[in-house]
Amino acid sequence: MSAYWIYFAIFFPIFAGVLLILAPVKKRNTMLVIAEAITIITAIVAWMLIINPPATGVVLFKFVDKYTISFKIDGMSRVFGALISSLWPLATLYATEYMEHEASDKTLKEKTFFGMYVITFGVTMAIAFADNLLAMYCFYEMLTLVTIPLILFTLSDAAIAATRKYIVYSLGGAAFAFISLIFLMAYGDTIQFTLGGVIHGEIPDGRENVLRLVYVFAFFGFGVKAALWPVNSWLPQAGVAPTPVTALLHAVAVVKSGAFAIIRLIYYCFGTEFLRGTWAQYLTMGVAIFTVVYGCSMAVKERHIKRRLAYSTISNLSYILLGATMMTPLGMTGALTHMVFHGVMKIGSFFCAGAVIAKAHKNYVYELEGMAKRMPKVFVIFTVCALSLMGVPGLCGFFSKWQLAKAGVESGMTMGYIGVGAILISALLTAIYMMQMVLRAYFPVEETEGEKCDPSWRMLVPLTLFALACILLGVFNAPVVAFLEKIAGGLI
Amino acid sequence: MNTNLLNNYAEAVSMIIFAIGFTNLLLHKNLIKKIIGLNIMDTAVYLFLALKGYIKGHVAPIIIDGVVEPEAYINPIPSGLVLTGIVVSVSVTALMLSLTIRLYKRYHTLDLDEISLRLKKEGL
Amino acid sequence: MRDFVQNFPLFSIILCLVSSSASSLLKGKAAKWVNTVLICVVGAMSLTLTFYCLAHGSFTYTMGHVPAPWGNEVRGGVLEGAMGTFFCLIMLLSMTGGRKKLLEEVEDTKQNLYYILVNLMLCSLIALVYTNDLFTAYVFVEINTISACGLIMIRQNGRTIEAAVRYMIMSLLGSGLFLVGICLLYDITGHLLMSNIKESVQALVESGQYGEPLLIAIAFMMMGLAIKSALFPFHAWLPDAYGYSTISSAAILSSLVSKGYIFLLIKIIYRVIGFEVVRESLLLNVTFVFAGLGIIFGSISAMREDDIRRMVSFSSVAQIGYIYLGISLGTQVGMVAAVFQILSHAATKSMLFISAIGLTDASNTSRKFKDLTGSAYRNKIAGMGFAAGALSMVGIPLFSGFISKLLFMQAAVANYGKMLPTMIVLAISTILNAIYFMKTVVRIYSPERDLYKGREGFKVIHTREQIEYTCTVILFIALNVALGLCSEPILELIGKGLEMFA
Amino acid sequence: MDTMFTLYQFNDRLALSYKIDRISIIFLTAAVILFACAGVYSCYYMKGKEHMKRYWIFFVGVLCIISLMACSANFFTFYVNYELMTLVSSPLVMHEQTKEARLAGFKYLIYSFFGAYFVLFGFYVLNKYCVDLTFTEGGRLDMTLVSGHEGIVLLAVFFMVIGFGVKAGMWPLHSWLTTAHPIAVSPASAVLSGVIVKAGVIGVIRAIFYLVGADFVKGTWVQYTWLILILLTILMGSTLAYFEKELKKRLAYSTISQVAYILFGLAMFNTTAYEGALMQFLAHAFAKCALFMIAGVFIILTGSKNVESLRGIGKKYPVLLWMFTICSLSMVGIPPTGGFLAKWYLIVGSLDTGRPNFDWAGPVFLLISALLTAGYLFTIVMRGFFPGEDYVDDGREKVKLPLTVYIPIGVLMLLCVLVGIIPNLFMGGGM
Repeated sequence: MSAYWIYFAIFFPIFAGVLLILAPVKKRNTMLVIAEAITIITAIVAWMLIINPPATGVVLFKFVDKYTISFKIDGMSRVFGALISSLWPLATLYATEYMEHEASDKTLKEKTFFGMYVITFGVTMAIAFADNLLAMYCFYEMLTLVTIPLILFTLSDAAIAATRKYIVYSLGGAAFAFISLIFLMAYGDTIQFTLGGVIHGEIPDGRENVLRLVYVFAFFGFGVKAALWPVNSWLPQAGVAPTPVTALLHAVAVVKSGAFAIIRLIYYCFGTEFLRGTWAQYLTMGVAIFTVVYGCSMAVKERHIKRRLAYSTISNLSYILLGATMMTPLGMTGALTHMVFHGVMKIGSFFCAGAVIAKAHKNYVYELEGMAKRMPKVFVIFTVCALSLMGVPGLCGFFSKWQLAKAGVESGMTMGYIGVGAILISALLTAIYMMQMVLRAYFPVEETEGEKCDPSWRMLVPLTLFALACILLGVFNAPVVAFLEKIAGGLI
Repeated sequence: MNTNLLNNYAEAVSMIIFAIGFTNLLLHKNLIKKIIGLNIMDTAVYLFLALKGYIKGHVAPIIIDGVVEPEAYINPIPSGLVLTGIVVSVSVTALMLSLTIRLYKRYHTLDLDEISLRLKKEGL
Repeated sequence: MRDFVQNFPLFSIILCLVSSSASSLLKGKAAKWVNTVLICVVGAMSLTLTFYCLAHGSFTYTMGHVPAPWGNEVRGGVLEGAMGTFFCLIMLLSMTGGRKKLLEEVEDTKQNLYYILVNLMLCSLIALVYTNDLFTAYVFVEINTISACGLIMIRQNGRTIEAAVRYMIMSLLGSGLFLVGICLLYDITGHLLMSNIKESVQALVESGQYGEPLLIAIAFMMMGLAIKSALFPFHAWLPDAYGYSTISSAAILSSLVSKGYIFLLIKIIYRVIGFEVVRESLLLNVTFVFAGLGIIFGSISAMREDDIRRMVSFSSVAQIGYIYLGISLGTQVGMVAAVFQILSHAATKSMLFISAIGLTDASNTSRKFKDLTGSAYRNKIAGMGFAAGALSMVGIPLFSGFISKLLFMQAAVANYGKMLPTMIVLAISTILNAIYFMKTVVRIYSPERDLYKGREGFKVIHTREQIEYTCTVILFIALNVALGLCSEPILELIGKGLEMFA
Repeated sequence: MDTMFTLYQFNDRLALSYKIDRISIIFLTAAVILFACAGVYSCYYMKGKEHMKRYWIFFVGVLCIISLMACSANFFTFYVNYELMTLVSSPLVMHEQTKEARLAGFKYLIYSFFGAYFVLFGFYVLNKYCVDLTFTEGGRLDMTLVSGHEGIVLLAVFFMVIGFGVKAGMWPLHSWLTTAHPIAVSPASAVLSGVIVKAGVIGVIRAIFYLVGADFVKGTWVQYTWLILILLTILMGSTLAYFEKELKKRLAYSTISQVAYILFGLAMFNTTAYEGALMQFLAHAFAKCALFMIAGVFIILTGSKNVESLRGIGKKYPVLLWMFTICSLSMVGIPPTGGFLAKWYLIVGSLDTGRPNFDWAGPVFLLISALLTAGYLFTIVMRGFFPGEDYVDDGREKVKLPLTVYIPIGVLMLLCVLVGIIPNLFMGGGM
């Protein structure tokens, strides 16, 4: 495929989204069909690009000096791009039904919502396809901005507070990440993403440690989006947004771009050679390990369903970071595997929670009592996702944990073993907080009354697909992992 | 060092005067005293400038008795600068005074802090 | 025989002076037109000059027939021309954007006075940009002070007069110090023309004579200009002066006046003392500390404000800190960053002021945040302008703020000693900026409370009611984005200009 | 017998494959018999309860998964089925849907997962150091890889022991057992105690004897620590059972101590003790299953869970109490029951090992525990038959019990004895 199609995959949704917001579409259904069509078209183009990636990149525009905003599709891009472009159309479909419940003064606000939703798609694709750190940074900031209206959607006081926090955390984090960009400009051969890193030249005495410090800054900077402790508190708070946002953006797109950026940073910018075995690695790894446990513990404490899942996301994102900080190809494979698998599992469980919120108006864990009887289909899917998250063997969650643990054990570091331990502790805590919900739904103390309220096909189709994906990705994990291994090995 | 100071006692004096003016302008609350401080400060600078132009034993650069050697005259440029400076200082002082009058008419006090306090109370 | 273009600096200055005298005879409306035309003409002349210098290099222009080292000189170069053009552009936009407010806030009989002051202000700015003579610079600094004071107090209420007095006092302290600095330099070198002083200074440095007086002279001049351009901790006058004056004044003061002084400082550093000499004196370390503190404290003060105009004013303190930070890095790259930041901040801050007034207008002229809730829906274009300005301040790519942040960081990397502090300060400041600017943006885009619906003063202002204002804001946004996207030619220009300085 | 059937290959290391060996047969025998008996018994016990469809689905489901687990040919397969067994058996615990039942079920799940994740840690580590994961007598450790990393491998083994120990009720992670067993419906408690708890034991056997290799663990700190834990468990289980007033809870504590016998046999790493352990495995399975069933009947008949209310029960239901007595004999270890033979081998094997301290400590603990067992089981029998002078009948009518009670319990009782008389029938001729 011609490289220029990359522009299409990025800018078509952006412009189409802007047009959708501005266009005088009166009927709700027309608007929904248009939004869905945009995402599907983009997804198709993106998939075509991913399957058949163009060999060359494209340069959008020159910034200063030799620094450009350019796009190119490499292995990492393909993984993240594929994840994003598979989930987005489904999430949009789900949103068409969900938003009936959210929007009070209907079409106008909803149009903005879907417009922004589509735009975010384009921006995330740009992050996936970015060819250098500068381009990624630019679209990373854009991502913060375009998602603001989505979190702000309900315009309640809680939403405003959440948005503020989100903005400050994200922009602040980016500011620290920015430092690394500058240093790579100064000390790297290039800022183009290159597997193995770009720091090869002579580094003046004593400045290696400064450079490592800068890496730590950037790790925490990008870590904001990946909800790393201690900068995670925006994520649970952002749960006030409508579920399609929380599910897609705060479980996959936005937070995974943080993790994606960190993988890019470690493996494609600073390079594992430069960082492995230094204090910088141990520090970042330690924080990731702590976050794994911390997120889960908070999730157990939390009673609000969406916030609980958000904390669970925090912990799971740090699995990815843990894999990334192992700084071995195996670690990267583990990180990528979990990135993909967790995306599917978590969006599935979020969407189930969303269905419960939208259809039965239940927001807290203790309200789930006996819900399985009222929404049997939703809860079957929720159970599958929950089991997968816990890492029940056979489902996909087990295999991503397997890859991570393998990487941890193979690395031979004490920290690696501690990481494996943390993953298992977190798995136990996951079992606690997920099973608590499942058990409440299936084994109520008192039989609750209430008519059945399973959602319609627009919600059920995405949900079913996610549940199937949990199972199929588990069963057929070998080819996926093999593909990711090749990426980590630099073969793709 | 000491000899330097003694030799240039006039410059030292002008600097001391400058400092007095400066502190007045900076620290006094009363507006009129501030303006006085301003003038003291400016005057000190002019004194300094004039000193720079003055050369002992020489006279003003006006040709009298057909003497044309430059050695006989003092440097005229600083005097010109002093004149310019005075003009500037006069206009600035005038502006300050007019402002002070306005404030006094409004608040019947010359204390700047007091005025600020009143303004806060007005809530403007 | 010199080219005709070389007369332009002098023409601009004289034209300004003439038109300001003439305006005193005119009525408000006529004065407005005179002012507009004047700004355009001066801007056009500066632009021509820029291109001329790009082609032919810089020149000095002797006034009358007195040659150096006695006569008075004007110097034209790329950077001067560009600055002149830019100042005119910003001033024009600030004037058009604040016009409506001006009519409301200034008495009819005093309208023409306002234009006189603006003309004078332009005159002094242009003179500061072009002059090659230190004492002339001093005189125009004073003219600048006086006209700025007038601009502040033209809206006559207690606050503005008090602000004007405070401004005046601080300014006078600054100019006093500046003057002493000049005198000391004159004492040591015997010259007032920049290029001549530089030669003598270099000779002195080589011979090692008069080291201490030289240092003191530089320190006095820097301190004077720092006070005048409101570097922390001399910023106490700033929030009142910017926060309560009429909006055009605030925009001009914040984006041009302080920048004029800073430009003069850069000029002195390059053309009077010599960059090397300044770098070797450790004065830059002092300004570095104050700049860093200014960035942090400015932002923190801004965070604590609940008044939108004062918040924007305090943000100026931080931004001035940025510029001084760039200068203090003591590298060529840092200087380029500082100059770019002058442009970027001028464009952004005036836009923020102009947009803020649109928002307050739609909120019963209240400047408190709680009344501003949802104001971006009542005045859409102002909301857009404020949002764009805020994003630029935070340093989002596409906007000019990003480029200046990029440049500062790059400059910091080049200076190993100051690298980490600079970066950390910048990063923290970005976070603080994000906190208070984005908080405001979220606030103005939050829903309207039913409380305010239909209440007097909380009205929707449509675009067609304010065409001039709308155009201004759109131009501002365009200017900002242009600075952000097409930074390369501008940076080249700055680089060339700085080379010509040396 | 040796052919391996691979169901699905997940990746190069992980495959679902099945094979039948001696352990499989022993475990399968116990499981099938117990489930059959419990199934028949359910027809009596579960009459008139709600959610019967769910009950049967999960009851059969557990059996299927346990059978698959028994036949696992590699560790991954075993682990998959082990986890699934936990998940599928939890609805049986929570069947009553009371608050306590749900809490107990939750506790059961969490403890089990806790154990499972301990196992998983060991699994992760051993995956690196094993040639492959297929169960082979003598272990699959790749000694060239292990050399120099013995510490971590031993730690992994220890974690596995602890992890499987949770399921087997080993101290200190036993407390789910005494919560879940009493609260589950009686047929469920019967299979829980008889089979599911034993899954932990099977896990230990598979991990230590078939994956790591007994030689690697023998004589290391892992063995000693493990033995100490087991001896503590034995003593603690019996003592607590002795003081426990609630019948099913008393039986649950008894399970803790009895299963620890099996572990003790394994931990001695001695052939005789190993055989003893396997025999105890069967003997306890049959006896405890029958005891739980009888307890269920008692609870229905007296309407109370307390041991006190069993006074005089032998007057009305002598057959039932006799069955209880015979099963108790096996528990205590009195000939000719299987329990006696098992304990005999355990003690002989333990004395054979010559491990300092442990060779005599084990038998001593076993004997003390046997005394306590006699104490807590025979008091029930005594009180049942000889209620004492002050006994007043509670006035309940004597109910005629259906055959669905007598047949399964009777079969199990017979098996208890048969294990003692013709052990070779069950032990696959290993003696």
